[in-house]
Amino acid sequence: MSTETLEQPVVKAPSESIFSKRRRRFVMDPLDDDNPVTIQVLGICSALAVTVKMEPTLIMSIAVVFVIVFANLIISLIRNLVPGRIRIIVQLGVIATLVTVVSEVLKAYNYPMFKVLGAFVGLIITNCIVMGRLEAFAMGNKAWDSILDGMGSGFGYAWVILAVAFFRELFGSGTVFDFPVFEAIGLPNFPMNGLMVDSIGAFMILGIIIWVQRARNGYVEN
Amino acid sequence: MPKTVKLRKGFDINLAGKAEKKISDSLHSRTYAVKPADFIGMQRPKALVSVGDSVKAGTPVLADKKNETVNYVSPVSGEVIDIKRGEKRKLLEIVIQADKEISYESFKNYSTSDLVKVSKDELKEQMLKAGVWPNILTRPFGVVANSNDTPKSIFISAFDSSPLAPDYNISFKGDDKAFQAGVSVLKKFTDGYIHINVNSADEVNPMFLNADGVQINKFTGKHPAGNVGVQIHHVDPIAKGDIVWTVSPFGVVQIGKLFLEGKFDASKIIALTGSEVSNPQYYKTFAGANVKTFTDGNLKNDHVRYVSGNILTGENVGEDGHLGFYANQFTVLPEGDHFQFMGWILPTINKLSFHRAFGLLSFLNGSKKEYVLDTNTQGEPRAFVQTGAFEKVVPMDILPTHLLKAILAEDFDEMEELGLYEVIEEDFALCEFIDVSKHDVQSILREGLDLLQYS
Amino acid sequence: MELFNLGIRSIFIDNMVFAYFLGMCSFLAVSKKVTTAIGLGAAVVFVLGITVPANWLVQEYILREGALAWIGPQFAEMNLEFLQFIMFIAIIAAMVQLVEMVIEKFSPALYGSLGIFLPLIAVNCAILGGSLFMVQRDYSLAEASVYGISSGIGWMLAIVALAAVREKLKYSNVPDGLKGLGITMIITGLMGIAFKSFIGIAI
Amino acid sequence: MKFLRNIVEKAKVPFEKGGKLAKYHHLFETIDTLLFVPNDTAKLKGVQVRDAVDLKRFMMTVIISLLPALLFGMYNVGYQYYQAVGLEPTSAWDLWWVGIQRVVPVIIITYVFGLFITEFAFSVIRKHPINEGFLVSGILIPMVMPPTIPLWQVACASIFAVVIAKEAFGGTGMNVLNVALVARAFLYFAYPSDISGDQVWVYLGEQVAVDGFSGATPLALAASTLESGQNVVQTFAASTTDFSFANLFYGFVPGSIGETSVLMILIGAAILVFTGVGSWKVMISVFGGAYLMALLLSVAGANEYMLMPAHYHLVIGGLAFGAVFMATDPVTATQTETGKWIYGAMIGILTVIIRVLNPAYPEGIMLAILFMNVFAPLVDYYVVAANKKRRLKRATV
Amino acid sequence: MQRSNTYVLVFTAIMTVVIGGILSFTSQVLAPAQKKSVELDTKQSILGAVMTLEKGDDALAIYSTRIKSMVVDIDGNLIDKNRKGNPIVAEEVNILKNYKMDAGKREYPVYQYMNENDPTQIEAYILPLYGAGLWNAIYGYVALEKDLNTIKGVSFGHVQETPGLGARIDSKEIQVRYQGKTIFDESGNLVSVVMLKGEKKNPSLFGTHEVDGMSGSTLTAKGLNAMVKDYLTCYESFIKKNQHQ
Repeated sequence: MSTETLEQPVVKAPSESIFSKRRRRFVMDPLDDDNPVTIQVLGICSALAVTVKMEPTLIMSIAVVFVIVFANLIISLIRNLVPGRIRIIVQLGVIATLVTVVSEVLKAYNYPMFKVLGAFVGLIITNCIVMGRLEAFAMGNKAWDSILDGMGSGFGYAWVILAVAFFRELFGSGTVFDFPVFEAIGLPNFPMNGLMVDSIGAFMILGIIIWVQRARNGYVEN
Repeated sequence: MPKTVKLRKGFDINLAGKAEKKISDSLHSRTYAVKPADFIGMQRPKALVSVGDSVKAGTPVLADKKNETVNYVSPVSGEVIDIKRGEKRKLLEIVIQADKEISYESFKNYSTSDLVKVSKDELKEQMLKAGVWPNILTRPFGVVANSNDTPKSIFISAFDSSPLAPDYNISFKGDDKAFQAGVSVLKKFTDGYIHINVNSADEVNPMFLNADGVQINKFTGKHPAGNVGVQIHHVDPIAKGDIVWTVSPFGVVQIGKLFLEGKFDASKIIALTGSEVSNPQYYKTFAGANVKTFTDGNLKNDHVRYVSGNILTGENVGEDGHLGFYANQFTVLPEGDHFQFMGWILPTINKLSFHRAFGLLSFLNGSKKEYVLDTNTQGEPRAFVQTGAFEKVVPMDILPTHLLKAILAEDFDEMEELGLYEVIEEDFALCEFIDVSKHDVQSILREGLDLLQYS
Repeated sequence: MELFNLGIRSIFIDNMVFAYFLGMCSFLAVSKKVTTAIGLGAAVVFVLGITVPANWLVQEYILREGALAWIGPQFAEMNLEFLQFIMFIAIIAAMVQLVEMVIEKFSPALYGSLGIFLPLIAVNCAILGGSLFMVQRDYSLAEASVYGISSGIGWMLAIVALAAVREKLKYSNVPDGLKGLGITMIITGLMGIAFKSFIGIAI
Repeated sequence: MKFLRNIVEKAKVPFEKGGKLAKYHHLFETIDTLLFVPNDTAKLKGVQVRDAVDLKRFMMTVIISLLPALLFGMYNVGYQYYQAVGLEPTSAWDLWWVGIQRVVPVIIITYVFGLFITEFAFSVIRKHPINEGFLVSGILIPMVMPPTIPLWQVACASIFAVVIAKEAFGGTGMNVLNVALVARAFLYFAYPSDISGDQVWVYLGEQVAVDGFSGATPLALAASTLESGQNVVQTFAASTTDFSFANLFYGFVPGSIGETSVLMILIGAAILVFTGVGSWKVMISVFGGAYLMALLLSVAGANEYMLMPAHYHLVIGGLAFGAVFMATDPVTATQTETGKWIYGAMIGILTVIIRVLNPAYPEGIMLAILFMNVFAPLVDYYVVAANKKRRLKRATV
Repeated sequence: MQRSNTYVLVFTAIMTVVIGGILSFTSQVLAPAQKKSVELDTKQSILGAVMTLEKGDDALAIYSTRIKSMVVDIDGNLIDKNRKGNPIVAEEVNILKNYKMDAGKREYPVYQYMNENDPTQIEAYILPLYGAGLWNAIYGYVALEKDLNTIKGVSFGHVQETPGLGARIDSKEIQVRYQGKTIFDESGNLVSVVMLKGEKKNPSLFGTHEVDGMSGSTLTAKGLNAMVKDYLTCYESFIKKNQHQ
């Protein structure tokens, strides 16, 4: 898998800038060539269920970015203390704690979204991207690198599900962030596509996004 | 236990140009050829002679560098006049100009009673040396047998069901004694049975029925009932690790003659068939004869295809080509390199079809009608579309489409499990004939066999 | 009858995959061969069947508001729901471990076929999802048990069917960019359409 | 013909390898091979003569078997139109004309968007020849649409079906789900109000239906008994449309364009079975499965719909059409002969179950076939596994 | 990193304490805000049945001035103690829990919407509803005018896991269709209000007990109809009692 380049322990020059080229790649690669969703096939579960509309998707993205960045940071800080035998359960513990915090905050300050996202906030725990980054990166890298890596994967995940949500909301409900687009451009009777509201639409849209993206950057799965 | 098998699946292609049941006396060809390509599984052919050498019938001219114990010998005596090579110096043909009188290499000869006592090794040595060994093919893969194997049984198909096939009553007139001798020899190579499979719906050459020490199974049905692979499948099927040998009746006779007469006798009776032949009939000649011998002044039309063998598995050898080693039939067909306006939709009763798709009315003719078919592919290659028709022409418990797909996907386990060991090209030839997508089914099958055999 | 209805619903209608997108990672990754799909599917049925009722007990007697009243009236006001996620995931991880050990001890044959899949399962969203939905829908213990097993069966059905389709696709000429994940997404979507036939069936 | 051939040969040059339009080679090839069967001859080795069948003729056979139902469908569109608006047609031709005006544009749109745009684009990009598969899909798609279907929806559905259900899988012969049914399912879930309900089955043009004309399909009526508790056959008899068993069989009832006439479909079935192009095993088992399931339900008899005589299930809705033309699609059906029995029977059974037990969908055949399309590879998998097992077992004896 | 068992145990213990601490801390800190959110949400949806809340409206304030709540039983009698004998608060009655019980044993909250100027005058009655939609539960409130026959407004919602086409029930566009419809026929029988199949768009076509349907979501409509009818039936005694006052 193409993530291997990231996984190698890198010997660093002492005075590396905090946005060195190498570090920028931590953020940039997952956005396109090494996207966690479209290339690495991770984190699909929660990616799709909440993408009927843009708003919950955005909240979900923020939640995932938050969890992944902080989980990466925490694990990276304690990586030398964690006993190897129980590292998975420690990782799960950290993730579950962060997710609980997110969920509690959401419940306190954005209750409608909390209701909309329902069980899917909790399911961030089993989002393979988070686990994957902890295991593959944070366990072997320093804090700042881990934060950047977490941001890269988080944003890589975010743009894909936001793109899915964009098409689903636009064609399924005729709106973007609840703003009635078709009405605004003078097409009040633009027919809504029921498939887009349905889970099926999410699979189709994601399939096509993957198709387009892979065709563009030439990635072929064998 | 002798078996009686009735096959329901299959299809007879009834072509015009059946050989008349008479044998013309020795038509002597000027040139003969030995072609490495006839021997499937020969990996690195090497010519043992060079241009200008003179040879006798039975002189080794060709060997496989991978397996030098088997001699491939000249069918006639004469002078090597040409060694044809193709791309990358690939050996194509060793052409021999024949003497008027054939002289033979001499080998040890035995009386019928002696044969029973001789050891297997002694027999084997002479067979390898004298050039009759390539008559023994092995399943799986249908290649020349490895002389160190012990097959679990040996199969001889006593009839040919392919289109315009020769009648074995004529092809093997008077070979009874040699046949019996051949059977006795082969008997030494297996602990199991020698199976002779006859067509119970037709008159059977007594040579087969009277053979001693064999099991006779009866088959009825359309082509490919006469294919030895189909017969093995129903009598003593092959599993992974099994080895079965198959020998054509001609091969048995040739082996018999070697031991009775002490010479490599390549003479055989060839059925000259096909709609474009003026006088389709049987001719006595030697293996590897030049096709001009038969076609000169004997064709209705000159835009034709010269097929060594039958029209399902044969090979186009061209007007100056030579018959193949195993061929006992030669077919001349009209070429089909013409465009047919709206040919894909116009109704016709003159084109044969297994199907009855729109406008294909050949079924109205009944099974007696003899067709004149040309070599046009009747359509262009298309993606594989499963129509369920393949299953109707393979009379075995094998799923042809799945097997072919497994080959295309190069899935070894799947090929093995789906029974690739049980079939060779000829068994799937009808699939190739009826395929609506016009794929080269037989070469796909051979690719699969090669994959399994060499990797 | 109610339970039977719930079972049918969970298998076909509220299918974990097609309705809720759960367990997609392993669904996509382990669906190349029918035999492995069956193994993983069976493991999921097994683990869901155990963890959903187990988590029900945890929820009912530990986490729920007032759940601790059985210890003493002074605990009646306690609400430990904030520990829900961490408890559930811990129970799941522990159960998977336990199941693995039990199977290994008593049925090496079963372990041979299921064993390799069990570690994968702790992070399968379908498992955690099963427990979270169970809470959200306020099932009884019996309902939770039926729900656990039948939603597992629904997941297994989906992955086995998908694996068979993908085995068939080996022979297809899928465009490069769609190979693997892409075409699997599209098949999943099309399968979702087919599964819609059951929406609304009431028995 | 020589003359025409020469023109084609001349036109061919730029499309040859290295020519200016080489990219569009397969487009030209499509037209060329429609005019002339090419002069390809058998290869040197192997089969020297070929069967006269090719994919074009094969697909043509399916199209011809569809024609009776299609022509009748056009007639019926007109017939229903005149019934609904209460006008008297002056001749049978009037009925036809209404139908032709409505149906032919649908067919044209399907071909233009499905074949000429989408499929040609893929053939250029992916450099594969254009298969004849869409010739059939292009007729099937209009036939499973209600006569009032908006043309833009037909276009969307055709594109969706070709891209997602077919080209994504690699083109004709590779698809997993029936292309025409995917088109229909797409519309069914994307724009349900235009393809379901009581208002879409009769084409009214600009006219308004006369009072009392309901336009409900027999399926919808049968399903309505679930609520009304009336006997189904009596409900049929009470309707303004003639829903006698005989008429349901002849097909002068509202419904999708091609699905109403069981008689015409059976003529098509006869063509398919006689030519061997369609599998009689699938047809028989679909009808058989549906009939037996209906019988079983009528024994259970929990409601009036279940009590409907089982043979009515065979003539209402799209069961016959689906059984004969959709389920038999050789690409998406099971590929083993044994599998076909299971596949067909399951379609029949599911169809009746969905009809009777699932109030969400009055018609079950579409989803039943799609569902079994999905499961066909699994059925095959087990049939093939049995074959492998047999081989192993037999050979070790 | 092979560590001693003691290390692992100590590490685990510390982890547990830290995580437990963080979580209880968060939960403690956020509890009041959460409580307020839940309360706000409930009250907003109750109010939603009678009025359209604008952004910036203080729902809690409006609620406290305009709504008087009580709980009745199936016979329409006021109850003030729950099963455990504690004082009952209408807003805290768990509708889902009650839904799972026998209709006879349920607690039925009633929210009275009082006149803006005269807080003793009842302007409308708001009744909670609960039922099964296509995928999941649907719920809502129906507000009846003083006559306890005409519908003043409704608000519906659904548990949102996978919304289908029926998800539209939470939109105003659907909910306004109920306004002005009546639930009793001339002879005073409860007939409820029925959402029809299919979407016809012309409002004049519908009877006084009928509203236009939603295309493509017959089943949700069915669930909706059943829910409205069921709960109105449960409240029928209460309604009958208060109609004649």
